[in-house]
Amino acid sequence: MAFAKVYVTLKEGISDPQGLTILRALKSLGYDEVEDLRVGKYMELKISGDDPEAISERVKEMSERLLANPIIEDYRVEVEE
Amino acid sequence: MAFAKVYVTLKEGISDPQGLTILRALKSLGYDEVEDLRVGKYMELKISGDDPEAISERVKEMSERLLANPIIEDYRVEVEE
Amino acid sequence: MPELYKELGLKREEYEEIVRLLGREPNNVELGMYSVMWSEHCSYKSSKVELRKLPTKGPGIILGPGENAGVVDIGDGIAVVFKMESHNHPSAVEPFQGAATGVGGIVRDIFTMGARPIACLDPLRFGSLKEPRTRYLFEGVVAGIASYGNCIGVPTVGGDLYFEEAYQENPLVNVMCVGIMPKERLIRARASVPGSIGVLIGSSTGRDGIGGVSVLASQEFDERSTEKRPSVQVADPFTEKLEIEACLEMLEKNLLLGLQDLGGAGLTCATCETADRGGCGMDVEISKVPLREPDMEPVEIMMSESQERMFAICSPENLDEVLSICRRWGLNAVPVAEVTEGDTLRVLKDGEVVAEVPASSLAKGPEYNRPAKRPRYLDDVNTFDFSTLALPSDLGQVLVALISSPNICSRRWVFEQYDHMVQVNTVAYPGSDAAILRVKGSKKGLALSCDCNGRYCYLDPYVGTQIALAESARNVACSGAKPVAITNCLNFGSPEKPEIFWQFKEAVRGLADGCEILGTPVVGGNVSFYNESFGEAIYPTPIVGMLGVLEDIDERIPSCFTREGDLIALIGVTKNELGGSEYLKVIHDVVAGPPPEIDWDSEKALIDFLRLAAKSRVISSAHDLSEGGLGIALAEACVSGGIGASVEIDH
Amino acid sequence: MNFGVIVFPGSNCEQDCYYVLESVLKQRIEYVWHEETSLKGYDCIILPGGFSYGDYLRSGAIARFSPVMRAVADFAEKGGYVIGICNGFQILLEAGLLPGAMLRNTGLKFICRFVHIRVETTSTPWSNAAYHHQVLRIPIAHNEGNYQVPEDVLFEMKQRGQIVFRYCSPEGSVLPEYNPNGSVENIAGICNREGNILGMMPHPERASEGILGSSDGLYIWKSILSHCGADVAI
Repeated sequence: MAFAKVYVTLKEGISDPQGLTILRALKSLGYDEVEDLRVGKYMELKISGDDPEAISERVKEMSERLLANPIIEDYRVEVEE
Repeated sequence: MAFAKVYVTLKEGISDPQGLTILRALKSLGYDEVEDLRVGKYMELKISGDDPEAISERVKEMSERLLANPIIEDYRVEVEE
Repeated sequence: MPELYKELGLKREEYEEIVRLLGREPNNVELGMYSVMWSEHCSYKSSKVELRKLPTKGPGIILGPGENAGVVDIGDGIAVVFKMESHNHPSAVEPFQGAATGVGGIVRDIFTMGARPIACLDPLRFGSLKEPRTRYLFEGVVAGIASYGNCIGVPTVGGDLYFEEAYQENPLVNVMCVGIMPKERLIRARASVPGSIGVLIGSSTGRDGIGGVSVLASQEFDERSTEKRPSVQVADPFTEKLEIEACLEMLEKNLLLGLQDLGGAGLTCATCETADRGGCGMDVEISKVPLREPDMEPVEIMMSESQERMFAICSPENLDEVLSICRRWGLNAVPVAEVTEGDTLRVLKDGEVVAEVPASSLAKGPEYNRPAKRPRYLDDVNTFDFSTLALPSDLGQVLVALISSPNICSRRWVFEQYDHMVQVNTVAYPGSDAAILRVKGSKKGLALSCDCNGRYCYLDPYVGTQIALAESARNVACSGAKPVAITNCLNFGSPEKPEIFWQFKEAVRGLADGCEILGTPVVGGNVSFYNESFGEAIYPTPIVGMLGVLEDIDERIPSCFTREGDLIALIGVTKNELGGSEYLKVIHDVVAGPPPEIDWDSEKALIDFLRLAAKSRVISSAHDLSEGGLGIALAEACVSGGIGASVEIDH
Repeated sequence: MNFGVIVFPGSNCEQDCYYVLESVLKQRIEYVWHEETSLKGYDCIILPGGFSYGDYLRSGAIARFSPVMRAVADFAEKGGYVIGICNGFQILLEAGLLPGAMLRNTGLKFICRFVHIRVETTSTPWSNAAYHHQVLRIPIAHNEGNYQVPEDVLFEMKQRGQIVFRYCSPEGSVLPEYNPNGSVENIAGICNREGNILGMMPHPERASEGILGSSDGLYIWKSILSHCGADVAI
């Protein structure tokens, strides 16, 4: 059994209205030290199998096909035993 | 300048229709090895300051007050230089 | 740099015209501005000549085509502002964001005239539902429209939806928006007072949608920089909602001299068009433009199509109050331009001129008389021998197959994702022939419908377009309203192909003749060309958006059966016309014409009858026959009314 | 009776509530900007539906920090009447003025249609004009209406009669197939222990006139009006 983590974030240059609104809210709550904030998705997958390399390839494939929208999002995959 | 990462996930036992739907979609695409999938929010913050400890405390405070809803969500904070 | 203009889609003679207008070669920024302002999308260069043949005048018409939207006087001191636009190509790239930004664009065209947006309708066309790609596009587009319309609080109350192989590679996402205002609130998109200030309101400016023009930017075109030029923008309905409220508040307090939204060609279009319409020039200081990315170049700033931005023109005395209202609504607002005498649009960066062109020359692009040639396919598809059709034995099965076919079945899955009730004006919900909205503070009501069967237009563009017009008129008449005026969105393939341009010319001719006869002028609209891939064009799809007016909202009639014991009457003549029918396609998988004829005398008589019958309350409901004919119309009226009917065919 | 309807950036049902209270029920009502810090002079405060702050992060997550929310908490503390409709309900939850939280609808889609809700208790300022288990036909329009609350808190809420409305069949039976969003035990509306704060996902202001398809929403407005001894126009 292995755990894979997928981080999906908006591509650089693509505007992130949600991130901007949360940033402004943090500033209005007094957290002025925050200079930028971007919001993305985080997925935890429980996967049967024990070869981290193979699993990582499969999860990348899943990300390319479904978990991320390649047109506006980047993704990163981490696999743990 | 430091980077903080906040992972917000639904608490155990709280229904996660989004995770369920994505899991079903993955299986319909032939990825049967995936046994469970949960979806959460992933936020990247750019923060001025250079004391990781202090920054981590502040980001935890932000998460407690705004970025996560303690009734239904857990959060985890990571700070990098 | 002479070759550079080709890369920007400009023809040699267009480039030479620019050199003639300026008396010199254009620099990079100027070349970028002309290339986008003279594109088909902004200048209508291939369609202008034909569009002039459409009737645009009429008793209640306050403003026809030419500004952001048409304006119609419906009495009681109320004006209705409405228009339709397309966002086809972006939606094919990213359905959710493409469709969402499409809603944002058309809604801005409405409140930029001073009207509160009160309804949206979404005509959509997709390929076959059997294809996974179609399901992906369909689901994304509907969710995108829902996410935007629901957030800004404008109800999506209607639309139409077809699935045809012809749209497989080129889905159509058109959106119509309707607004109302007190007549005197009308504001024009013009800069007519030298010395007045141009204020840029809303989101910051990024490298969104600058497409081809990016080749002008000096940065070398490496892998890293393609990252910086996103082809898709993320819609921000929250900022748009703030802009609706802030702009309407500024207009109510009479603080603005002019207002224009930023759409295609971004700041360039807003500045040159307002200056041109106002007979003035303008100085634009781009160093003041709030940027989302650091090192943006003048040409990128002037051509950026970042969403949710407005350009307001006010007197210096009112500037402070304009800025404070925007601040109160949480909107960034910065003075970036000053209206000047003359006709010159000057773009400056930190006081240094980076572009200087005649504003009118940018706003009035070239004009072409494209060649047109009747397509050969028309002969093959209109000579089908209907007698060879084997009549199916079980007609019950035929009815079931038709009522569950994608072009006829219930649209509940779609419209239940749309908030179609917000603003508590909707009195006839989606699924009825026309959406009906009450007008608070008046007895009147509005009936709205958009229609077009692309298959009919493919078989005969002239007749097919008239069928679309007649059907939208019948739909509003079926609710008891009088058809008053239309907007439209003309979706076609490439105008540079004579066969396609012939389809366009015939469609516009049909629309012009029909509107003349019906007395429903065209008050505005949109043209979307180049809807084709691998040389295959979509069905010609001239979508008609009809505004009907009910003198008394209580005279409205539903489109479903309501009372037991009511008699059902079929009005109009039934001819043996199966051409282009849904029956032919679904049961026999044949697409052949000719489409049904149009008899305008009986269409007008029917519309007048329906209005009179509604006024004198002698009918309890009325439903228009369209795809699927009588059988489907009866089934729809029963299902939506939750009541049965027995019908004798041989009468 | 004096009503105040709060306007957050992104609210979009405040004008509907204003219209129903003023033109249909002939009551005095004013808009209250979200930066106000005092609610003196009002008898009832409405937190309207909409997408405050674009529903970014979580519905109501940012609006709850608006300056007016401190005033709302004090106002309610002193017994003032507060009704949160749809987004307003989400804001009250995020502010901790009502127990529980909202998740996305199980179908993951925005739902806008008429539903039936059953009056679970008539001993509240918001439901005394209805009869026990009366079925009201009122529309919903939301993306995150899946109400969840910990088991123990739910038990207590039921004990104290804080469950005011549940989604049900047209005949009034509370069944899973009539639950549009996955809310625990079909809950559609709750109140706080004292009963002066109500949160409901359905929109009563969209069902207060026959012309719109139902006037069952009037039961809620009439309840609070009669509870406060105000005259009721219709």
